[in-house]
Amino acid sequence: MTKKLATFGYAALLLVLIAAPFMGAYPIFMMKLFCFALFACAFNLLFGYTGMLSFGHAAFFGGSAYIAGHVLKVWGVTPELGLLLGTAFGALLGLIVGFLAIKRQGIYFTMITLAMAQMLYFVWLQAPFTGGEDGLQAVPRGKLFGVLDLSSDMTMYYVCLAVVALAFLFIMRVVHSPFGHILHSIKENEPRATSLGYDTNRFKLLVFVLSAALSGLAGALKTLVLGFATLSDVHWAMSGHAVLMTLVGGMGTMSGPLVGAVVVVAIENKVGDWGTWIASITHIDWFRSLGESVTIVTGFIFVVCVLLFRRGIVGEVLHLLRKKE
Amino acid sequence: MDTIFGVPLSALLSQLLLGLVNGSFYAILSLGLAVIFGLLNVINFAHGALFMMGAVVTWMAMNYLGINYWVMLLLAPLVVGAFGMVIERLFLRWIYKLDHIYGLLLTLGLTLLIEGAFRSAYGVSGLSYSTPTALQGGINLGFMFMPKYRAWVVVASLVVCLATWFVIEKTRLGAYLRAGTENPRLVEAFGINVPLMITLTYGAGVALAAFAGVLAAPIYQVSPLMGQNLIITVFAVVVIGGMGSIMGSIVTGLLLGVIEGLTRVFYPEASSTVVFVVMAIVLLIRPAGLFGKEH
Amino acid sequence: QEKVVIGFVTDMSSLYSDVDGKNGAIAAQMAIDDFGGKVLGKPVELVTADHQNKADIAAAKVREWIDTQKASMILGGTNSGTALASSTVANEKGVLYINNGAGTSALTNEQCAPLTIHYAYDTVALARGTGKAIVDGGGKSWFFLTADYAFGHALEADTSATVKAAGGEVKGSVRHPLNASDFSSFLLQAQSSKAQILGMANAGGDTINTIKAANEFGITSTMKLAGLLLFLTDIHSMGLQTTQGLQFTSSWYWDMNDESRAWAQKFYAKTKRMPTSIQAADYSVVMNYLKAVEAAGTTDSVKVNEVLRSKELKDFYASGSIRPDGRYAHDMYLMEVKKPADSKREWDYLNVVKTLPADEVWTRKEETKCALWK
Amino acid sequence: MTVQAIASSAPALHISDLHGWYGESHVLHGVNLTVQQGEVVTLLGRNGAGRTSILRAITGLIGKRTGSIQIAGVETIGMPTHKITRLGLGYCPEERGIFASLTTEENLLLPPALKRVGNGMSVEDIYAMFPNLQERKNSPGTRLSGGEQQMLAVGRILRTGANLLLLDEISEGLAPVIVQALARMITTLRQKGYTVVMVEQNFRFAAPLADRFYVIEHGQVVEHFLADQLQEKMPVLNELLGV
Amino acid sequence: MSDTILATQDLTKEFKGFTAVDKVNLQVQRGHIHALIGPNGAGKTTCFNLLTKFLVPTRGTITFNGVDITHEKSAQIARKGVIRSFQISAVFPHLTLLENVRIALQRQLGTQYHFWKSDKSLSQLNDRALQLLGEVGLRDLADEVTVNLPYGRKRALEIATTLAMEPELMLLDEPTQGMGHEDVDRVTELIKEVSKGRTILMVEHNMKVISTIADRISVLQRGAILAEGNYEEVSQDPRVMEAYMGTTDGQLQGAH
Ligand SMILES: Nc1ncnc2c1ncn2[C@@H]1O[C@H](COP(=O)(O)OP(=O)(O)OP(=O)(O)O)[C@@H](O)[C@H]1O
Ligand SMILES: Nc1ncnc2c1ncn2[C@@H]1O[C@H](COP(=O)(O)OP(=O)(O)OP(=O)(O)O)[C@@H](O)[C@H]1O
Ligand SMILES: [Mg+2]
Ligand SMILES: [Mg+2]
Repeated sequence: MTKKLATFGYAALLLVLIAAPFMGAYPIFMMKLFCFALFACAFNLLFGYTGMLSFGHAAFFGGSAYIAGHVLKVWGVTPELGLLLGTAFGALLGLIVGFLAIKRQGIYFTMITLAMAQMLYFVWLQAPFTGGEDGLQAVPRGKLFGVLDLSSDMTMYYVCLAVVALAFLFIMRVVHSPFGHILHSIKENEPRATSLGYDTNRFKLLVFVLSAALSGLAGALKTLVLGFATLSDVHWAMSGHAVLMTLVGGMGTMSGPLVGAVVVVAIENKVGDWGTWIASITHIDWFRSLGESVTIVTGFIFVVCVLLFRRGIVGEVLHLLRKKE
Repeated sequence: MDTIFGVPLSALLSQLLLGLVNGSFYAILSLGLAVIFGLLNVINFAHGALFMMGAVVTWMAMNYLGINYWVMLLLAPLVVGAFGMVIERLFLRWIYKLDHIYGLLLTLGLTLLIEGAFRSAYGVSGLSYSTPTALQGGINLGFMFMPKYRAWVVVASLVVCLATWFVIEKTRLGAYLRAGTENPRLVEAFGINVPLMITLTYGAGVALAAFAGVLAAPIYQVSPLMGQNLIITVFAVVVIGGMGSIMGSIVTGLLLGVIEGLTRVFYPEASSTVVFVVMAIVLLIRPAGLFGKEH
Repeated sequence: QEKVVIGFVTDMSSLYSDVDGKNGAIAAQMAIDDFGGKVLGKPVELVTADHQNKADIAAAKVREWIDTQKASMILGGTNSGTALASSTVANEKGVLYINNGAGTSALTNEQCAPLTIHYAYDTVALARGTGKAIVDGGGKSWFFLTADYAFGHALEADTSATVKAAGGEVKGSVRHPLNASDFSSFLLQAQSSKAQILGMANAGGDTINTIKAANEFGITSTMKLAGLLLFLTDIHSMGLQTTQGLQFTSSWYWDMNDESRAWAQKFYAKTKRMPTSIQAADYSVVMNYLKAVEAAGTTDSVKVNEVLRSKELKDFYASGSIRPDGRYAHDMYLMEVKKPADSKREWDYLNVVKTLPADEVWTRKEETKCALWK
Repeated sequence: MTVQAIASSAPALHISDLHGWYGESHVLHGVNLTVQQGEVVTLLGRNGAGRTSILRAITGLIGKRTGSIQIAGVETIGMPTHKITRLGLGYCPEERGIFASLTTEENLLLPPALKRVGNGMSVEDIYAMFPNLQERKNSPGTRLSGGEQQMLAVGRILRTGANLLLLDEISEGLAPVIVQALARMITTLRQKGYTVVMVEQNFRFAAPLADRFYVIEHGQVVEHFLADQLQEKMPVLNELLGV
Repeated sequence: MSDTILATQDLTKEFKGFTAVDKVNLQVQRGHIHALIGPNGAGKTTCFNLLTKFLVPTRGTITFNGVDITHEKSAQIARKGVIRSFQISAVFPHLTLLENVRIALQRQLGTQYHFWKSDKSLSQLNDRALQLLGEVGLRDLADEVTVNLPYGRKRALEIATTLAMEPELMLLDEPTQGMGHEDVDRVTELIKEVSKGRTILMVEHNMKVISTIADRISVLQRGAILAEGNYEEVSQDPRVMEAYMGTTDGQLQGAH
């Protein structure tokens, strides 16, 4: 029943997104949204479905963003190849980081991922080709398969949409696969899973790599769309973003991260405008400074989410629906 | 003059001492983290922010009230500690039953709030706090010029660390803490006021951070962001040491400070990453951490 | 009814917010008000945004302003990454982009663009200005303390080139990680080099902490510190006690002449702080832009751009002309921090040691990689 | 007024209309029971009947509780756990709750002596009763075997001088010899005037010890009888518990 | 002895300065229900931990079906068909009973790593899962979520899950602990049921259970084997009485 509803919902969403550009939505802004949504979903695959909180996903997102940028700009490879390499790089990095991180559980896992990401941050910072604070700029979009010119935002938009949609389906499949079921059982009761003869670490590692690879794809796609990769992509705050998006949207739910991404990206870009707006109606001048206080706002959201609605937006909605039944 | 790998021995010694200074900051901070994590099951992301608060409060006291360093050495931890207790009562209270990660996320949120607040109040280029007159100047150790103040930092933090260790490992109160760590409800059922104990413990852990902050004020520019980068390194330290043992956090803290110091001589390029590299290595050969016990 | 929109995107909340930030916006607004609030009969509106040092946000804002609000000029603030990204977008959309806060010379070099003007300063100028002036002043032997990433490397490279050219020698350098709060170990290495000058090829908090440690370890008694990227606010936050005698290059200082003082006072009245060189530049940019619009009789970026580049600019901030590569070539100044005793009032921090003529400090035609200037 | 003052008059434990919740789920539905000073009372019942919950409710460890629980005449329904305990309570939980980070001996010495009430057994007495513990006294608490942990859990509360003991399934997982030792212990405690509330599956262990029995079913008292009524009640028990 | 399924030679475990298991030579016959009893702290659980490699033996060897498994990992041993159940009941609380059992069955498909396959491929296991649930009398609860089950049923479910692993040898540590009488009886019955065609090694303090179903009993004391034999022999052995059962009516006293 709810399953049907969901499939219907997604179909509708897809149609809307296909129509969006004609309804005056901003292709670039939408594409940026897609990238972050994908990033959040990838993160959620790990966090939401195995309960492992990684605080280092910026390493995969940003790392692949750089790599993709480099191969597109310097090697001049075609976009699809750029995305592929980006993804592959994410996976590779995931393998290394994951291998270390899964040696510890719970909070330690989180701290390890955070630390590893921080280390990689310095690596990127010092690496010559990332251009330090300048970032890797003016990355060309090139021609898809050497034929389809992506320089037009419209074309890019639909390619981007397609990629993200496919990735989303893939995640869905992973969650509802034999593998996914074992993951679930590990989340429920790891020692028991072990005693049933499952080498739980391998499962954790595999899902970690998958999540990293998809984050990598998101990062690479972002570079392709926006044309640059900068330090903020690999900074730990970016990992925090992934967490926030998932938390706000609702962890462990399929569509949660999508919603979360919309909310968070919107806040990041619009909070200033809202501030001025609120100020103009409430005549409380403090709100004008909201634009300079994005961190404060973000912090506030974190606190509220954790204390008041842990299920996240989608989670709460589902919860209400269930209660009705 | 004799050298090691082309580095003069004197230089080496001085770097060792300097490493010890940073080490003692790592030590106090990771110690505080460990104490808090023990009883509250919360990884206190806000630790860096509270460290910063310690420093800023010290600066404010000096500039607005003319209260001097030595007083603040006591007062700042109290003030910030009290602030911590308020946080505990208002926020952390509600999430103990939940998974650890919520503690992390909540305190991360608080961190952003605190840092944001101070930033809008004082900007980012920071405030400068001058070394207390008694500790200005330095001692010439022959091979180097050691500022009195840095020496003081090492001594002060060592004393505080050892005191903390003693309380937790050797006193009855410590026993309650350790027991409460595992099963607070039951300890309460033995007639001990656990909620109070928890609040005080968080206060104490925070006070440690603040104390470090006061020590840091004269050395580093007092700025809203001073805690941000430190905390992640301290996390790595905690992973390396394993929060199981108090002495562990202390030793690990100092050790890594020294290691970092040496890297700055032999291979400065890596001095930012060395702590994390060490962490990776430790994870490979001793996953539970140097002093941790896996269960 | 129709209006002329100027977009101002800079860092208002993090690392560089003191140098430019909110007060930069105020300066820009002052220009609009002084100009009369209207140009070509249309009201002028300033829209501002905080990009939090994130290139994607900066780019997004610029794009949004141009598309939805028909912004006719974008004024870009601190942080190179955001500047380059914004520049690309603005040019792609055919809108004039003028940057003050960013240090990167790439804006007028590898990545120069027809509609992009780099107004206040860049790392090359700082490096050359400081390097040459100090060597001329007798500071022959240098040691570099370099932030270990592209920006620091560039500063070090440019400076040491100038130093050598001017007949000085470089005794060595040590690289420190970004935000390495503790600089003592690096400083000891610097000290053992026995050089006269310590060139600080870093910025912001790193420079500040370097200077503090240098004092603590008595380095300042044996070496003279040269800041390669310093702003008034840094001096303000450290105080004269620790910074006295420090030398660095700046494009402007509020206490240079009557005009600058006059304007600075107006700014101070609004913000309770003296303006930084960048904030002054923000005013200057907007003022000159509006004049150009009037002259061109249109807000069309291409035409306004031509007008701007065609004539000599001159105001309280600087005088000079905009070159084909987009660089506003004006004089720079070598500053020295006063002794506490010599400071008469609040914010009275600097002496102008020396004027660095425009044709010496900026990238030269023969060096440029900018296609527009061949 | 001091506890002792009332202690003489009031029953050791008086519960009326006690309701209890774990989060959402309502598990105690109006329990009424009374235990006089120096009595040994046993709560019988199926798994999940709510016996442990009753004990947890008395100590205030359960999520939410309403009704009235008087200990030696003092109303405790609104009190925090630690205050309740100080009225002279000793609780031995079903899951034993031995502390891993403390040695066996530290575990034994952990609960502070309850000043207001009489003084308890000495460590020597306890070691005498459970020799295993003495043998393993320096090894970490959870390194003990299941049974040893059970002994430790019981021994621990005998030290504090608590005079109202709540014992949950203390014969679980113990070798018959030890079970017999425990039986003897409880008899001695009774003679010393302790009040004991036991939850037991092991009917044959409980039967000869208790003065009175309550049978719990679905979070309520469904049967209540004296030791000497045991025989005539057997059929009822049979159908209630399948003894 | 061909029909010895599990044998240990001088199996020993020392914890710093303390020998928990001391030169144990255990012989378990195929098809038996073999009980391991003994005073608290005798080393029974430790023995289990050694056999399943949750602990590493200090000395001695373990042979299963004539193969030396002393140096294999727990997961490998589990795959070989030596499955243990825990002193605490272990289930996946938020999965349905069916899913609980299916997780265990899934390994046989060998698709546990296939993240690209649809989970429809798992429905083929449902019949077997239901059948197993049937064996422990939980068939009609198949779609319930596990948390809400009463204790005894959880135990039963756990046993069903264990069965799903096609164990040749099942290790049960105090399977009836903390159970009410009906539950005890049900589980005892259950064990008897499932022992058909399997071998069971169990630790139990409940003499009633032991006396009804154990084919052979080994008594551990202080880590060493004190006596072996069937219930009659063992329960008459004075040393066993003295060390474990206590007074002659001990079995009753201890038992339910
Ligand atoms: N922590 C808990 N959260 C939710 N429900 C619980 C919790 N503990 C017990 N319950 C439920 O409360 C009811 C009573 O449980 P309780 O443990 O009091 O029964 P009991 O008589 O002690 O049975 P047992 O012999 O299993 O100990 C049971 O239905 C149980 O499922
Ligand atoms: N990890 C360990 N470290 C130190 N000693 C241990 C450890 N595990 C068990 N022991 C000791 O080894 C002895 C045997 O423990 P074990 O759990 O095997 O006993 P058991 O036979 O299962 O007893 P019970 O019937 O009470 O469960 C006990 O004295 C226990 O204290
Ligand atoms: Mg119970
Ligand atoms: Mg056992």
